[in-house]
Amino acid sequence: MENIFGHANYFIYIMLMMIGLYGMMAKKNLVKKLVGMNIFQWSLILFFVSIGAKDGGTIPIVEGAHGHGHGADLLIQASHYVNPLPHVLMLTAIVVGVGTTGVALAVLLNLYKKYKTLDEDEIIGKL
Amino acid sequence: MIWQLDLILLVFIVACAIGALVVKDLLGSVILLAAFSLLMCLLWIEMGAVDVAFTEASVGAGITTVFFVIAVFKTERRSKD
Amino acid sequence: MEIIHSIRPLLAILVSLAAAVLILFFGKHRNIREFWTLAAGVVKFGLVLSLLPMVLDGKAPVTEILTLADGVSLKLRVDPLGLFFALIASSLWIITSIYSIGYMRGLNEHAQTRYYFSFALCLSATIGVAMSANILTFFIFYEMLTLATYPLVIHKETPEALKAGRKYLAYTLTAGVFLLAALVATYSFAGTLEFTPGGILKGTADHPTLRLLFVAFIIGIGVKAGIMPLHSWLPTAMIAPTPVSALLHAVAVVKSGVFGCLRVLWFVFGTGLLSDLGVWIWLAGFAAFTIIVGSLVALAQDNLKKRLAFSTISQLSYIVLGGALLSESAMLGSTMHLVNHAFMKITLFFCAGAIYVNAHKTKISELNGIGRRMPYTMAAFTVGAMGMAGLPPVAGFISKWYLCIGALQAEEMLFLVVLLASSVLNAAYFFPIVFRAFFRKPEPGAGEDALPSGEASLFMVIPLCISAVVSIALFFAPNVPLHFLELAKTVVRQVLQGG
Amino acid sequence: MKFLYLALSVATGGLLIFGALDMPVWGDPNSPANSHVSPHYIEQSFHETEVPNMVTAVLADYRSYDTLGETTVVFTAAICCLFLLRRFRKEDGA
Amino acid sequence: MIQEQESIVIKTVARLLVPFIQLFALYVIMHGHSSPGGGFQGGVILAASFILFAVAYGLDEMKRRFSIKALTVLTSVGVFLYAGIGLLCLLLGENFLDYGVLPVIEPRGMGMLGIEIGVGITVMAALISIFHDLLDFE
Amino acid sequence: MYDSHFPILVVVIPMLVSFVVPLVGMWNKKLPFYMATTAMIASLATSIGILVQVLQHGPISYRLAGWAPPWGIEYYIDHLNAFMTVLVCFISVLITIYSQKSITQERPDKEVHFYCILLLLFTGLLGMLVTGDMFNIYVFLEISSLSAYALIAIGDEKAHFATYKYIIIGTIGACFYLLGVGYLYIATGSLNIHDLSTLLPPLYGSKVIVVSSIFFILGLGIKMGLFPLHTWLPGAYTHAPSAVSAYIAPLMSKVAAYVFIRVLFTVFDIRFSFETLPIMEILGWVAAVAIIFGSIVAISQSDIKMMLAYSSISQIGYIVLGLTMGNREGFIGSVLHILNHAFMKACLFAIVGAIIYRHGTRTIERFGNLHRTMPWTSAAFAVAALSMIGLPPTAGFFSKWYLVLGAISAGKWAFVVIIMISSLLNAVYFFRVIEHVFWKPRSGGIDLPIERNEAPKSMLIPILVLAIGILALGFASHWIIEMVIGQTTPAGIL
Repeated sequence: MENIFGHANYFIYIMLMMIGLYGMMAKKNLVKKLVGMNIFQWSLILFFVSIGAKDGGTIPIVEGAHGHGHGADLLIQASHYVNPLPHVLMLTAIVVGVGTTGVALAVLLNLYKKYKTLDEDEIIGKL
Repeated sequence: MIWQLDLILLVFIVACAIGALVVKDLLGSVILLAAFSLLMCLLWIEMGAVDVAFTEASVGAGITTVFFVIAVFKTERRSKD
Repeated sequence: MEIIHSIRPLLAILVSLAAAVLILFFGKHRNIREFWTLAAGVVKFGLVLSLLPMVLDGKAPVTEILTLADGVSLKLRVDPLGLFFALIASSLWIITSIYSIGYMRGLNEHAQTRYYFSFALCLSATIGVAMSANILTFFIFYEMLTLATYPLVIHKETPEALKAGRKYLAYTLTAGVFLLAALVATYSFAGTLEFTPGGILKGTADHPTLRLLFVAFIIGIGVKAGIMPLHSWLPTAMIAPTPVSALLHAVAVVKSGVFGCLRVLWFVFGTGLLSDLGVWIWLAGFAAFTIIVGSLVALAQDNLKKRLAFSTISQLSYIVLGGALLSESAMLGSTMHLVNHAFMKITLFFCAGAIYVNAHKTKISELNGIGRRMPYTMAAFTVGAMGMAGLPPVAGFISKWYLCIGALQAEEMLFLVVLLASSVLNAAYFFPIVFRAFFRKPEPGAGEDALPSGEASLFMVIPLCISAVVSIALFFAPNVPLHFLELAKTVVRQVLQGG
Repeated sequence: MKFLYLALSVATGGLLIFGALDMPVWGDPNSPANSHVSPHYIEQSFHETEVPNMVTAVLADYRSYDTLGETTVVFTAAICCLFLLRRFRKEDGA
Repeated sequence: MIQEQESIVIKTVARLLVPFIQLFALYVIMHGHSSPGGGFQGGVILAASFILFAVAYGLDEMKRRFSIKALTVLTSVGVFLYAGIGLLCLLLGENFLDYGVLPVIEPRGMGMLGIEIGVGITVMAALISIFHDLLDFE
Repeated sequence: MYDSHFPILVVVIPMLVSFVVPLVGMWNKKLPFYMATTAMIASLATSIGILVQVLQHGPISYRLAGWAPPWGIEYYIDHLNAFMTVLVCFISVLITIYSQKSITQERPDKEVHFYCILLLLFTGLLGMLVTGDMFNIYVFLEISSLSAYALIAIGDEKAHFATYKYIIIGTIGACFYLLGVGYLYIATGSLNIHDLSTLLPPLYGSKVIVVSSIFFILGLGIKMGLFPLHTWLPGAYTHAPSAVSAYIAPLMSKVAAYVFIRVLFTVFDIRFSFETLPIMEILGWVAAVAIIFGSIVAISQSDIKMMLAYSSISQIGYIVLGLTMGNREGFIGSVLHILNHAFMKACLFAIVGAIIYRHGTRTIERFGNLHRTMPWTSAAFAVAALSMIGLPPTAGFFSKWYLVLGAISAGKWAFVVIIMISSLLNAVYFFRVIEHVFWKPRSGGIDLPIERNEAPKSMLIPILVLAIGILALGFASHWIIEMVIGQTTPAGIL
């Protein structure tokens, strides 16, 4: 049981990913597909960020840095701060996500201009 | 971390995700997506990931939504599924 | 064998490649184009001939070009068997080239440049096949030969020709794939691919695997050699122009198949391993079956070229049979039949071509009385037919004699009976043609125009007379023209010593 | 067809959950992810780069090359949208 | 597609808000070192301010103030600035993007600030450009 | 002087040039082509420099921003990436030169940004090749994917829908890759490839690692176009502009295959890939099905680009099949096939582009008499097709040789049979095209006068270089294997 509770968060993130993935594959509307894609990517990001979470950790900005000038004497303990690395990675992933969404929307507008519909099946019918 | 808050946020997030996919009105779907993203920001702030939350708030709830809304306005609002 | 490094084997291959390029380049001027064909033929023959003294001295000229895989290189080596085949191919190329000029001009064929180009490539590949030192090199030239022959088969570009080409490719490429698998397996087992008298495979794998490997090899090579269930591309490919058929059946493709068969039997497996495995009897059985059935089918053909094709199928199996019997005389007979059959069959095809060009006849039933108008052609045809039936004084007798002795040595009476029966059958399908040509009156309704007024052009008559004369000469003095008998004996001695 | 997609996404999720069973407990400060590379960032980044915000320090210094890639992605997206959507007249840029 | 709004309230609020949003965006870019934020977030906010302007005053008005060519140039310039700083480090004899070698005080901090500005410029210009392209597509 | 910086220069040069291209394009439309070509040639020179360094001194490690790995990002170049880098640069240069005429004809309005995006795609591919960091691969994967989406979308009338499909499936692939990275990160806390390879062995029993490896395979399988994850590939290759097909088909899937090799053999080692899980056994059969499936579907196509696309699916099967054999011969066969297939596919798609340029058709039935109008192109097609079939002495034969050798050494006779069947199927569909090109008259206009209408020189020369390359690679294959590919064999493979 302890195993399940300790991982409950992970399971919910994975469920979100499944929702997104399902939307991406099964929805026939092209915008819905993109909505699913964003849900998938953001839950992936959520999952990643949660890797860095730490019980008893605080935001990864050095406390009291301003008073110390160069701060060479400042003692920083790893257990005080959450892990910054996943945050960095996920900043990149968010940007990639918005880039992909932009390009996909550009293609989508082109598609709509040509076929006057957003439904995948109808477009296949008109190909 | 406060697990009660966590739980409520997660429930809302899941609800938003399912809602965004189920709603037949594309604009509603997009707005639900923005809400999904915003709730996620709260979760991140709670985890201490302020930078990510900041970015997600400006990108996920902001720019991406703007793009989506433009796309929906330029195409059509109704969806069959 | 003493190895000497020499560039001549490579040159012999490159000559016709260079000629191919030149032919393409001078495609617009037919005289220059055909000059290059002939010149390359002569130079190539000269090069091959210049290797003869070395080989007779027991030396082996070797050219190593580059490494293809660990321990396997693109390597040419002239051993007696290879030289034997190279001599046949290069000498017949000259004759066929002359004949082609007459044939192609006589019919005003299209795409003659492509024809000569492919022809040169074919010869290049054939010499490569003959001189390969290992199976990989052999395979490379073998596939090159397949491809170079394809444009020749579909020369007419009619739907039937394309269909024949497709069939040809389907058979030969499938065979190529089997051969590739077999040779990779050989490499994997033996670690080398070098042709060695006595074989390289002995003791490298268990017997069932080796038997499987043998089957793969025989399928791979048997297609080109026309062994019976695998033969059916050959009659279809008769749609090609006659010089091509002559080349395909007498020299290049099928002979390469048979040659490869001998290579595999004697130089990859080795006589000792073959008798251990007990597979030779199966191969010999298939060959015997092919000999008889091929002859019987030939009897039923009315198309002259088709009849010749089935005759080829049957005759090639003599060579395979001799190779598989593993007795000294059978091997000698089989080697000698390579050259004898080449000269006799090319004569017959040349005659068929001459008749087609001159009289536009392809069916045997239309040939009544043609011998009076085309006496030289039909005389040459008679020589070829006698050779096929194994009658003296034509070379066919010699090889058949050795084969029969070989069958006796191997104590396989059945095969002796097969050989003799086949001679009778050969006579039965060739002599009616001769009889019709000389002793039947032309069909009454056919009118005077039905028959040609005289012989075909000299370009065609001279080659076919030469080959007929050589066929006879090979009977009286099998050793004189190019030391064929001596070479054949060396081959057999090597193989038996090695095995 | 929808059932197939549902099955596919459930299978993916099941696989992920199966993997997640062996993960360190959520928020564990001693998990490998929190104890292998990241302590160096937390403890040394301020001394090495003099930037208090560790995320910025890692983003713009330790892994600055990733950030260059990220910026290039934004650039690529902009150029791609321009490429796909903008109509260029003949006289443009001629 | 986006026309100038009729409502005076929206126009006035937008006019009032835009400078403050932009100021905040610059703050976010500059203070990425010590507080949450950085080039990317600042760039997005800057872009948002222009988008707000476009919503209130119409796309044509925005284009009049901020030409499309300038957007393209800025998109390139920002990311070029980033890569250029990296290349400068390389030319000065250190590895790519190794700011330690830059000839300024506090080279690491300054190097980071430089690239943050580059990121900000690119992100702003790129997002406005995408916004404009999506909106202007016929 | 800067030779120690070659690893980064090879990526940064095209990147920087691509940033400048849109600016230059504003006042001169012709210059971007020359800039792109120059940048790619510079990259090619640099990559050759890297290869020489690697051959002389062994693997190179380059610390970006000066931080030591695993804290900073590391570029790690061994024989395999150095070789792949040279390959990608070489083909890129040729296809860029080739693309000039083709793109001017097909989409004259988009020329400037075409070269910008092409450079970005090139940058993305190179970035994936040289890096030694798992997350960095993802970033550059996305750069290359985004640019590929845009390039494909400007193709024919069906291109947009194919692109949309590609975007959706490609994003799933990239996200799966990222999930794999995330699971690895959870288990180890590192992102550096070589750090991971030392951290992972004690953890092989963990479910996290197993799942991460599965997601790597799925994600990269999607990006490679491995059956049954290939569904985006035929549409994308077919409907893209011809220059883009000629660029993407040989390179994108090959680079993904490289990452696949990197993950399976460097990050995870042989022991994991072959013993802990039966992944390789399953992958081998998947690849075998891919080979047969791709070939059979290719036979039924009448659109030559569609046919080549399905043939690509089958060839990807070859590459994966070689990897799953678990011996040196199979591995060499795979890497050699990456090289050979890149050349062959580039050549074939370039030829198809040239045919479209001159005759405006890609239906095989309408290729009659092509050998009269475009003799050189037809000859090049014959060479490339023979190589695809695997006939000696072309390059394709030698990769098949090593693959069969690997299968026999591994005792997997079924795979030998599958390779044999597949090369026959290849022969069926390629000879069908050859028949039309060389022997059939053009359907429709029988009386049309036939005159030479060869592709323009800037298209023809790359095609001929590729065709000659195919022949040369055949003869040089052993040399290449001895010099380079033989050194790439991962530790543990005999």
